[in-house]
Amino acid sequence: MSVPLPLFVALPLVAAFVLPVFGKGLKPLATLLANLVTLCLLVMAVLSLGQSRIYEVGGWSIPLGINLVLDGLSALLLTAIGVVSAAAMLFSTRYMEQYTAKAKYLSLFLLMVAGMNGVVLSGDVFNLYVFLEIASIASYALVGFGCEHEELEASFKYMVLGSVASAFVLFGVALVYANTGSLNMTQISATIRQIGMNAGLAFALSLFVAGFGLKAALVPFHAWLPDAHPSAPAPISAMLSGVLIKALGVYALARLVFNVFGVSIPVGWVLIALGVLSMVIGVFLAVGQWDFKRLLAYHSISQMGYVVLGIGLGALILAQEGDPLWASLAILGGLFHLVNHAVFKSLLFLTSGSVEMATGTRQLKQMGGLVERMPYTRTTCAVASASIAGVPPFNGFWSKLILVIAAVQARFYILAAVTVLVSLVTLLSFLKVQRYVFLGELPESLDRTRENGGSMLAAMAFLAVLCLAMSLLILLPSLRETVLQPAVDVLVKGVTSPTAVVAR
Amino acid sequence: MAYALCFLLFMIGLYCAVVKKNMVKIVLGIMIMEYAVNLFLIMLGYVNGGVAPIIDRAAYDVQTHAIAPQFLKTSVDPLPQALVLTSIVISLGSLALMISICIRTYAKYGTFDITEIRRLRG
Amino acid sequence: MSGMTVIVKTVSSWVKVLIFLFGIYIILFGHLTPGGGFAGGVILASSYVLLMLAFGRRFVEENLPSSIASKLDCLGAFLFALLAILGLVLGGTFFANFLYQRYLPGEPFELVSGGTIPLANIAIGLKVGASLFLVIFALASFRYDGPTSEQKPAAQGTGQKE
Amino acid sequence: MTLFYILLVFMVIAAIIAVETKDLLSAVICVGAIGFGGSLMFLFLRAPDIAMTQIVVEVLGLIILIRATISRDLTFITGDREFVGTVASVVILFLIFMAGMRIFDALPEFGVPVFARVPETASQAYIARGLEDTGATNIVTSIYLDYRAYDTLGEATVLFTAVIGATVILRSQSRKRLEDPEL
Repeated sequence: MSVPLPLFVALPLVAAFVLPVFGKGLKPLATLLANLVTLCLLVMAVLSLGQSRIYEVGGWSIPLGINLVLDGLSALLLTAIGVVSAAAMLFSTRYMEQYTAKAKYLSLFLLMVAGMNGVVLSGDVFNLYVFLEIASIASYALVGFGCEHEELEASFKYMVLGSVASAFVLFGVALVYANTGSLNMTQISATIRQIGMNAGLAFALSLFVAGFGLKAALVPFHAWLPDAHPSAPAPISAMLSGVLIKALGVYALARLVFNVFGVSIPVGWVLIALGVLSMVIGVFLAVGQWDFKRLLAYHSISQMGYVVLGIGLGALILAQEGDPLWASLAILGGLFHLVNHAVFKSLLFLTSGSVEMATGTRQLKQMGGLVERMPYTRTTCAVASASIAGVPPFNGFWSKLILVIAAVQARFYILAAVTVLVSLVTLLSFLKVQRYVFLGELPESLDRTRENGGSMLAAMAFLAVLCLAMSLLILLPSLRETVLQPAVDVLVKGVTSPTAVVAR
Repeated sequence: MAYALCFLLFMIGLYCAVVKKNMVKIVLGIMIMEYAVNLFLIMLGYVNGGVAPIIDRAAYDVQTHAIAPQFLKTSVDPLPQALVLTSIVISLGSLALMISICIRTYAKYGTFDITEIRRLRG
Repeated sequence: MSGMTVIVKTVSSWVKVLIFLFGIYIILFGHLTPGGGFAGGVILASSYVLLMLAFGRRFVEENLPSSIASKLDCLGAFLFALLAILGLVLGGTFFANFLYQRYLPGEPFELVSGGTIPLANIAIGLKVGASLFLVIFALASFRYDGPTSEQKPAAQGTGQKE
Repeated sequence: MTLFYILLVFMVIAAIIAVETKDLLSAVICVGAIGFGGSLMFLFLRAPDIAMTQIVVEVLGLIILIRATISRDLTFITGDREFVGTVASVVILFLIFMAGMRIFDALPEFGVPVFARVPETASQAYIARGLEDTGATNIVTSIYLDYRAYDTLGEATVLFTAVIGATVILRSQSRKRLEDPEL
């Protein structure tokens, strides 16, 4: 069954346009509608896994109109967005009761989802910029949703850096247009192969790297993330760390580098450098944190480093014309870690939200002994921690293992060692979380703490089961062939990827 | 040279956004960057001695539905104009949101100075 | 904000009608002349902004309550999305210009031409006008009563952070 | 041609004043001047649609900006952030600027559009077929609302998002009281 691609964008958009009209009395209905929409998007995304097609909006053929591209990579990202947004929306049902203006929250949430889906599906650089802005602007507002001191400050910082990044991206788009006369990704890459990279295109590429690097919070550009992600309400933190930085940052960067500009050795090294820096610096900054959500945010930087490292390694091997098998293995590791991180990091943020709602604090030192009071939250948190630290048999283990194997095979022994080392430090850091939050003595003040019930638990349980089940994505060949392999192929084939050919 | 001045405008905006410590100044810097990019896009499409991409009755033959070749030759590039129309709206939207955040922050902290708005650290 | 002098009020109550009409003109003729839904919508919003500046916020609130403006905003956006979906249903693809291609080609240079383009202009004009009015209204009615009213005691926030 | 250079230089000067002036209100007005300069520039660059949009947006944008600055006890926050950081960023920006200047070698001279160099661009097709394909005589509108209407949907959504965001940020009470455990 093939879903018309614009529905991925139109469905959440229409729902978002309708939701603010719902008054106070209809709030349960609004929540139900929003949940249905995210669920529907998840089902649609899962159905489109392994498919590949082009949709010409308005019926205009390629150079005239905008086209939407569904290929392995977009389908993978769509599914990740679907999973995380369905879980976060379910979690919000109860969690967001502590805030006012819930209908607007739901609307902004769906707008953010629509923006991300639009970015992932777009086959046109300017259209990508427009949807990037939708998702970003919705996320600026959502970060500041609580309207307290910290939230506003974080939101402003995030908004300034995000707007600068958007301006970079727009300037890059303008330069690409100036040099190739086209906005369609397929046409641009064809023109670039014809005229070669000139100074203008190289500058545009560096603007894209800076702009999307800012959106992905890779290390020299990471300043906003540790403020913005913890300040948002927990389900939004889960969305931001879980999928937003990936769809807006890493996905867009990978798409442009691999499928539009084509890989080259300098770009490969830049990506590897960004990845390693993020990995190492992120994890060492995380170790010293005592704020639960802030610690998780620093780990997001570090884990995004893994993803970018895998992709960069693949780009470098491809550009050096090394063995494509190892290149695809590295990219497989990167992309698999991307989806894994989406699941376990959003789960971690949801558990932190659950703990925060129950105890009223985020400081690790003020908690303790919650294992008796919140056994379910504790279990899900333990699963996610094991996952992020790479403990077998959880999903994080497999993706890190693949990355290490790829690095060793490509003779980057130091990179492999760093990867393992960072993983160990991550493990230590999460042992600390377990020790301070759930073990130890229960402080007097938290005596009345109770488990949060209903939808919040359901959302966490869903993600926790996925943490374990996603190992099957790599272990079962049939699943691997339909889910991960098409995405890897899109990147490995680069500017000659099948969708690029189909589009002609 | 004209493009270079446009790029200079972009860099002035970037400088303002990066270096200044007044929140409103930072917003102004971002606005200047966006003006510069919009201007750059429109300048890309300019044709020396061109006409606006709007067909008037003189340039259109009602019987044959043909457009005068003169118009085809001298019309400026319409695509960047459509793009800039979109990007102007986007910058207006983000300006409105940014100013809202600024005003609300001012009400909380009583200052626009971002070196004093520092509760988040570490 | 109780408004300005009588001269300003009288003049602006006349000028506002002209501005409003001009906005409608710009919207309707967007596919033939420069302008279009967005510019026209901003002009519509600015006629209300003029009223707000001249007569004060209260007066405008009575004429066009923000709850109605918010509904208009949603309506405009919804209509535009609906046009896109109608394109999918009636024209085969998302955003197909089904009116021009199937039902109502119209003559060039006439008001009724371009198929869905004038309709899209109207939807956008409605949406933009309402939403910009809302923004300005929200900004104008945000009460700033000095930092003391909202500021928490300084010790509370700083003590918790490491 | 000289007209463009005069306007551009005017905009650059206004930008420098806006960045460096001590008074916030004058800075805002200078940015308005850049906007109006840009609007004139669009008019002379044969982009009447953009000129019109820019000018109305400029008016509303100025109202929004002045709302932010007026009736504040303007505390004349001047100066930059830390000295070392400022110097470092100026050096980096200068390097970017010098690198960026090189890209203009690759661009054609001003006045020769992209579609004059690259064969078979979409723009030529828009000019030649726009009226026939969409029935609108304003080619910009035909691109904006027909060929690339999907972008416009995105753009309307951005505005919608920003408005909801602004009303959310400016709402008077953000959290309910949570004392009641049964909430």
